[in-house]
Amino acid sequence: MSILKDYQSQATTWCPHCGNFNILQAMKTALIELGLEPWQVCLVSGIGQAAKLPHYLKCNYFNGLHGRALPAATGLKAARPDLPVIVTTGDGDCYGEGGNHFLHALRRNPDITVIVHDNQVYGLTKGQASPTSPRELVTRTQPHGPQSEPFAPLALAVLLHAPFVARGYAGDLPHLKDLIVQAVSHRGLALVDVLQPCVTFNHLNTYEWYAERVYPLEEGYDPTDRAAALERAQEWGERIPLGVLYREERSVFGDDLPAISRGPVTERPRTPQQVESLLAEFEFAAAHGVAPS
Amino acid sequence: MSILKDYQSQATTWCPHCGNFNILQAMKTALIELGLEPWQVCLVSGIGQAAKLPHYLKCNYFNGLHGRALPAATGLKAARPDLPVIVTTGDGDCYGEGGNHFLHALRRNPDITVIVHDNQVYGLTKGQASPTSPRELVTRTQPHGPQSEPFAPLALAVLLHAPFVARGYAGDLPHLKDLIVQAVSHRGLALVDVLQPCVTFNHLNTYEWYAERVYPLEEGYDPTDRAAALERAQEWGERIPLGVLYREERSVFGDDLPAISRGPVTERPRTPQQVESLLAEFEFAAAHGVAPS
Amino acid sequence: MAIDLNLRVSGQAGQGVDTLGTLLAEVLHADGLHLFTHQDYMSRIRGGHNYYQLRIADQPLTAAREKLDLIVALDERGLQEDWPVAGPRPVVLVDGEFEQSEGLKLRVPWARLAEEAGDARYANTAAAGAALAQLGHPLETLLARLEATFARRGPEVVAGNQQAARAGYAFHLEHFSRMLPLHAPVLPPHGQLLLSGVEAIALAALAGGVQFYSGYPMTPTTGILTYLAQHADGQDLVVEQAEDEIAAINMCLGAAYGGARAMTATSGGGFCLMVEGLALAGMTETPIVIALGQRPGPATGLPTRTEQGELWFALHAGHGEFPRLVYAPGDPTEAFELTFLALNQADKYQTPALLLYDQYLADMTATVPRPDFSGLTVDRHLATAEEIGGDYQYARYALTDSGVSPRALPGTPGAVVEVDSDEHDVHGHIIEDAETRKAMVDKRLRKSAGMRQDMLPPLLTGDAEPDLLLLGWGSTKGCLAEAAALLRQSGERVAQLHCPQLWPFPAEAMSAVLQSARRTFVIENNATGQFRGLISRETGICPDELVAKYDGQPFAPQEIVAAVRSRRREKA
Amino acid sequence: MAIDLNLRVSGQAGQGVDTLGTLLAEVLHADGLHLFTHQDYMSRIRGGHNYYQLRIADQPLTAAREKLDLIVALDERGLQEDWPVAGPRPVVLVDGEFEQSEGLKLRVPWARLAEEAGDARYANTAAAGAALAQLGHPLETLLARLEATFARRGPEVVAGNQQAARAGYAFHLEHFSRMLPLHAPVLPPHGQLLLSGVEAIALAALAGGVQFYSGYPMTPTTGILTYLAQHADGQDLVVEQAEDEIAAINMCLGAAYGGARAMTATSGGGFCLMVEGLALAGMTETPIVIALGQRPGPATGLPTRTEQGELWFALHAGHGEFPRLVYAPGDPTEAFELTFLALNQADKYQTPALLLYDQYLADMTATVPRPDFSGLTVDRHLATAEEIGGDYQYARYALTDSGVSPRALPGTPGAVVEVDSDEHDVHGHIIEDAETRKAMVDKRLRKSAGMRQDMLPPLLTGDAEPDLLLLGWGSTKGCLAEAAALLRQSGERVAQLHCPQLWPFPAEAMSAVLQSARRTFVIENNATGQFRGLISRETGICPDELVAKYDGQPFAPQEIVAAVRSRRREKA
Ligand SMILES: Cc1ncc(C[n+]2csc(CCOP(=O)(O)OP(=O)(O)O)c2C)c(N)n1
Ligand SMILES: Cc1ncc(C[n+]2csc(CCOP(=O)(O)OP(=O)(O)O)c2C)c(N)n1
Ligand code: SF4
Ligand code: SF4
Ligand SMILES: [Mg+2]
Ligand SMILES: [Mg+2]
Repeated sequence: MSILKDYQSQATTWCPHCGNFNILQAMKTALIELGLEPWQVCLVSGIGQAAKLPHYLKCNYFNGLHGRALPAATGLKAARPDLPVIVTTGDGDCYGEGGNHFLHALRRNPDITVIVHDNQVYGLTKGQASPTSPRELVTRTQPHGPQSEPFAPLALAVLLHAPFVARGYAGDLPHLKDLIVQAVSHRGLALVDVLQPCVTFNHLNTYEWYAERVYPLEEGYDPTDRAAALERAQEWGERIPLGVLYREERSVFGDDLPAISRGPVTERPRTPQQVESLLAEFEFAAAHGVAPS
Repeated sequence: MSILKDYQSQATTWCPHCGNFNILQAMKTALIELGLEPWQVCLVSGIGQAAKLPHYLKCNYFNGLHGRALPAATGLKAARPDLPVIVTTGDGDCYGEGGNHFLHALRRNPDITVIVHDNQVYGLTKGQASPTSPRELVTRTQPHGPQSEPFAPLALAVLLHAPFVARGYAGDLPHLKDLIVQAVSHRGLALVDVLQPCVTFNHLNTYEWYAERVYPLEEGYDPTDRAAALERAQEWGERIPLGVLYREERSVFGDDLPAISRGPVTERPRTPQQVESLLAEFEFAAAHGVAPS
Repeated sequence: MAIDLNLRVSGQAGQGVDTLGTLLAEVLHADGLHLFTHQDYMSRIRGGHNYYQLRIADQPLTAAREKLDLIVALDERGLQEDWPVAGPRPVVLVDGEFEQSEGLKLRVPWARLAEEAGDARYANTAAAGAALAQLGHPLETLLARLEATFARRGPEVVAGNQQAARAGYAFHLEHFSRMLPLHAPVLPPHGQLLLSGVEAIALAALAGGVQFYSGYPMTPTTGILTYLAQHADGQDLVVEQAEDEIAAINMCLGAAYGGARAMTATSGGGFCLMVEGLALAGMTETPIVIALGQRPGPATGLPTRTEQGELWFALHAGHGEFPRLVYAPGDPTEAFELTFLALNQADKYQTPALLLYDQYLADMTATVPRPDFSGLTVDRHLATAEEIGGDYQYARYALTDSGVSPRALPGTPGAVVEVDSDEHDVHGHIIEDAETRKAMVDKRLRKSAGMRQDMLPPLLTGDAEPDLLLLGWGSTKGCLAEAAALLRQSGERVAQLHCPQLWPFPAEAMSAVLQSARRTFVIENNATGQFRGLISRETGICPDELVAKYDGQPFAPQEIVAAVRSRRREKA
Repeated sequence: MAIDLNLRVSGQAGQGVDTLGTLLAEVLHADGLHLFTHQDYMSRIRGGHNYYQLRIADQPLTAAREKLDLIVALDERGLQEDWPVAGPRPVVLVDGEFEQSEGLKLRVPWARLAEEAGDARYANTAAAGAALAQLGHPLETLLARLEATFARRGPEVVAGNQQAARAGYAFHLEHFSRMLPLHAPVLPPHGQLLLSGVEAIALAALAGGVQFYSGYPMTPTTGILTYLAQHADGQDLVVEQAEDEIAAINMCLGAAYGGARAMTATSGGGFCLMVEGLALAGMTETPIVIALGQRPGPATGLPTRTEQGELWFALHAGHGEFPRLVYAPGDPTEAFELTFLALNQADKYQTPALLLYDQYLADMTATVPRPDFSGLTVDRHLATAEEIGGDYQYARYALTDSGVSPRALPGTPGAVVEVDSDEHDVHGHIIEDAETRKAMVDKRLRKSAGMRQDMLPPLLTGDAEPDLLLLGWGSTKGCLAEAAALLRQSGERVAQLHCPQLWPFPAEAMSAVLQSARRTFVIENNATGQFRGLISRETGICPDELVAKYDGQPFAPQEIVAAVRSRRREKA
């Protein structure tokens, strides 16, 4: 059994009171609750404040390019189905630069967990609008506010049949920890969009703002009711639901691919000689011996 | 008034019976019905069989990169709001390589028409699965069929509040022509996903297959009812609806940006001297004259 | 060579030019002849004018040649496209009734014969029979191949095709026996393979133990994706078509981080989208092999034609400075060897390796010796248990003299494998201080020393102290060899230099060779002389002449001979 | 120089180091002094150790220097980071009560003074007051700037800040008057600008008539995006943040096709994603300017530090062969001039132009002369009505001697503008034949001739026939100038060569210069000597020495002097 300090790593570089601290804490406690040792966990991230998380939590990690965490995680999981793979990414990382991978990861449905630190802003680059920024968010780069409608990642995930779709809130640590535990345990792509106040650059979506709006999904809410889930996933503004919005049993990437379903391909090294059998294909048989010529 | 032969251009290189021929024909007749001359029309395309269309229809065109028609069209329209901009693209071009731009074009909502030749396959590269390919489509590259769920572009468009969402069918030319006329006339992003049989590489979604399934939306169908539209946009399989699935009045990209709403920025060239006024900002005023030193 | 025949099958896209050409090549190869084939096709699925050209000889061939001896025209109207390269008196086979034949334009009613055999679709098979008759080649092997090819379509289809073949063969013998056939007899079996460039690369990927392949379709690389996809289950590797090239390379890097040997392939436009990932591989020290199949650019260019326009791009693609390996095979055999080598070297130096080829190499097929598997091993160069140790002491980027750090895989008890795209310390933790930065740049670049020791020397063939030195890289290899031979026949002292590895660059060896020659010619399938520029930068010696071709077509040996001769006249 | 002071404001991210440094720079600049400032900050929003350094003189400055005379430490614990570069006896200002002062570590209770002035947040303003007192500089201009800066926050805030400033100033005078102040008096107004590299680029983009700008945030280019966004309405241009860099460049190309002058900027990682679009610009002959702000790579590297690691990448990025322009400004003034030039040249040759700069240039600010607008014009080089003609005869890619075809815009009556990423004919219709292909490659590459005529020569300064020639490009310009001056002071014959245009490359001029020098040193902010390699390839002359720095930090003049001297000792 691992304990908190096993996951101790570098000092963080986040701003005091940043929502990321609770997400980090929730992640650590969730991993402990899941009974995982640091060497058993594998995080994949892109670039951004959110994507720095792996540096603050001792474990295996692949901290790649801005926007490209999902394909890296998909490839890793395909090669190593034995490892729990968790993506920590930001709203810009995952829905902006990485939007195409988000779209197709939902279709492909690899068995990974995707935790999006959704602060509705580009934090690391100092406060430009992100795909989830509200129209009202005036920034130095968006003097009229962003010129696009805010993106609805959870609704999209439900629409494309993501098997586990949830919303967490950095202001509610125990609940968030719980969601992460469920997400990691779920087979297939588990999306957790975490409302994360950015105390430095997002002055609209603050702790106060959320406090007045977030509510846990009521007892008896049925996450398998797709139509209802699609409704709830779009609820935003006055009231913002927290919890597991949608669940679906669905085939996972690799189920139909023997090289994945057989387990880690790394455990089945091949020899060059194995391909000799294929060469016949390029020989072509003659139907007679030497002709007298 | 232009007539068909005004739009005459190069000879096509498509396979006989390809659905693209009717799309081309529908496009020409629609432009004529819209009273547009070739010099007034601007097509933007990527790469693919679909994206070759601009070469077969005399007009202005920007035939760019695979997957990148939407951003090119967005930039063009921003600079030239006076020109009708029509994107002709394929399912791989628009939803695969270009998926991120599709996602964000729907959010940004530029005033362009997007016609997707959706043959559920990569035609030009000889028959690999595309994002809209059914799971059953076994190809030489997908021996087990595609390993992802088919993408639902129209449902996504409704979800993200695209102001005009329609489905056409290459097998019904008059109806398709009509849709194109409406789409081009509509202000904001108008998406027309056209079911296009690929007679060479898609042996599942054939003319026969569609003939048994497609039906026009019934009289009295209300395209402004979003929930209903979301439902219908997901209807697929036994019955496939054709027509305008969704309409919404919504602010268009540029409405809040003076440089666009003032009309073509190209008509307002600036002089270098115009920036001299900004230099004061970098001078900084001294609060006293020369000190005796 | 006693036998050296040049046959072209031409017709529209969709008429089966490729299938018929391949069928004839397979039959003749099987019957002990040596083949060199190449193709020319348009970026369309139907119509236009494509061809599949077979050079047939009794000895190994390394290149195509001009001047056709026999044309099998599936589309008579397209014939005018073939005339320019036709020889003095080429035999032409076209569909039609015997009576309409005129001179060497021989008509065989293969459409009708096919109908009679039960299905109009057997027409090309009837044409194949006629072609063999014209070549004075027996029918048996063709019949056998038809059996093998159509078995799964049922006995009827097999029988029908065989009948059509026999009919075409018989018809030709009956009506045109007075014409002396071109002489392509059955020879003693050579037991060799008929292999294309992409097939060789794909086979080497399998032999090289690739466990994860992700790609996005793009000519001329789709063949690799397809071949691997077909063998994914049997050979036990993961093959996935990605949503775009960015996803493809990042999937590969994720898989490689997990320990899978990973590879991808793309052409210039897709490579553009991969170069950020290439730099990531350099920074994270993640091994990966990228096959870059060049075609004429910029942008979409000529999607199905050939060019060598991305040498400099391959050398410097990606932001920032990191070590890389660049190999450029010249023929199917070398394609197999270098792909295999690239996979081992990428693992050895934990850095990206590029395999630079082009459309011409991709599609050319040749009769080549079976690869020798005896010595081949897949060398992963992974960390030992001792090197990894316990208590989370393992450091992915430990500083070493070689610059290569022991590589552990995630999921190792008592160790975490931390990999970072930011500048990092030995543990892979993000850093910002100047000292660590410098140490890590030095560490990464130190790998070049070892890479240089393993570097392949340029291949020099021909006369010592030559009057003429022909320098090239990639798919011009065989063509230069034949050009050199032709020049030698006319009494010149000629040598050829082919450079299979372009980075690290064998500068010393190259300088020596350059200095030994009186007159040096660089022959390249590009407009700006990229290889020539590389030689200048690395050796300080600028080769005398550049023979550049950039119209999308490959060189022919005769063309090079002519160019070399005219250059010398100019200068004389 | 009678006055040459070196001041550093240091502290944690989020403490306002930048704001305080800027405020002091503005005040001193306004009062007739000449400034050169640069920054060092970490890739984090809070904490760590950042600094803003001001060099203050009575004459124009071109570089920073080592050895601090005054440190204003907002974070006392961070001071140890500053010591290594501190001069012999630097004065240090820190927060605290007078009594705790020791030696030259002077304590001013700016936190307390701020509280007394009404708000703890005025602390930095009090520190500014104290700093001016230490510099022997009057307070008036600071008070005026505070007024200007805080006016919109209301009179209270203005008054509070001014009171804090006065208090800091008074406190310092009262307690430390016995200490002779550093001498930075008010000088006659020079009427010049205090401009940073990115500000210069952004201003030039506006002056150059950019009508469409699309970008994606990335250090060190975000400042351009932000500045243009702020002035989009006033200056009447479209500015849009794209979803990614691929969208950014393709939006620009669409807008450029429509006739808008278009520009984007990005750093290495984002540039990787733009290179396919770069090739598209080359193929479609669509003008565009891309500012490439380099930072240490590969991959994410050191996001906020500086490097010159992408010269080769910039020269060869993109697939296929096409003409391009590459400029590399060395200081804010040149940044303005070259950005403006790049915009006109891109339009003139209908091809992409790159502006290669780096983090150091982006953030440096200097007191520079006002740009002279008298001669400046925006030259679009669009087709005339005659050239376009009617009846749809217009051909976008008409073959011309210059390679440049008359450029019409879509929406012209009686003409269609057809632009294609495939190889195409004069009309922009897709083609596949070899002849047209060759003609079009030749057409595009012909532009290079004109580009070479317009090419900027390298800037040679200093002694003729020098014993020492210092060669550089980009942001090392001012630093090399000062290094040269220092070496000259010690009696050397020294010249400096700065190369503002890197492509087309001024090979002849460079060779001449290189041959005129006894010993040549290339000084570069990278590890592999990219500029040196370019010189070798293009001139056949390899400069003698490479002084490379690649730890993320810029060069200091003294450092170069030392390197040059030690190299000569080695060789002596
Ligand atoms: C290709 C590329 N483009 C841009 C950047 C610069 N960049 C780094 S992080 C970031 C945005 C981060 O926003 P988000 O993902 O929301 O993370 P946050 O900092 O808000 O947690 C950007 C634009 C980059 N590193 N790489
Ligand atoms: C960057 C890049 N990747 C890949 C390709 C190769 N390619 C050209 S068209 C195409 C797919 C076309 O599919 P789709 O958009 O559905 O058009 P269709 O041919 O089916 O009409 C691909 C993969 C390319 N041209 N550029
Ligand atoms: S900038 Fe925002 S997101 Fe980034 S660390 Fe600070 S508070 Fe958190
Ligand atoms: S391949 Fe398919 S999509 Fe392309 S032209 Fe032929 S039928 Fe049409
Ligand atoms: Mg964010
Ligand atoms: Mg398609």
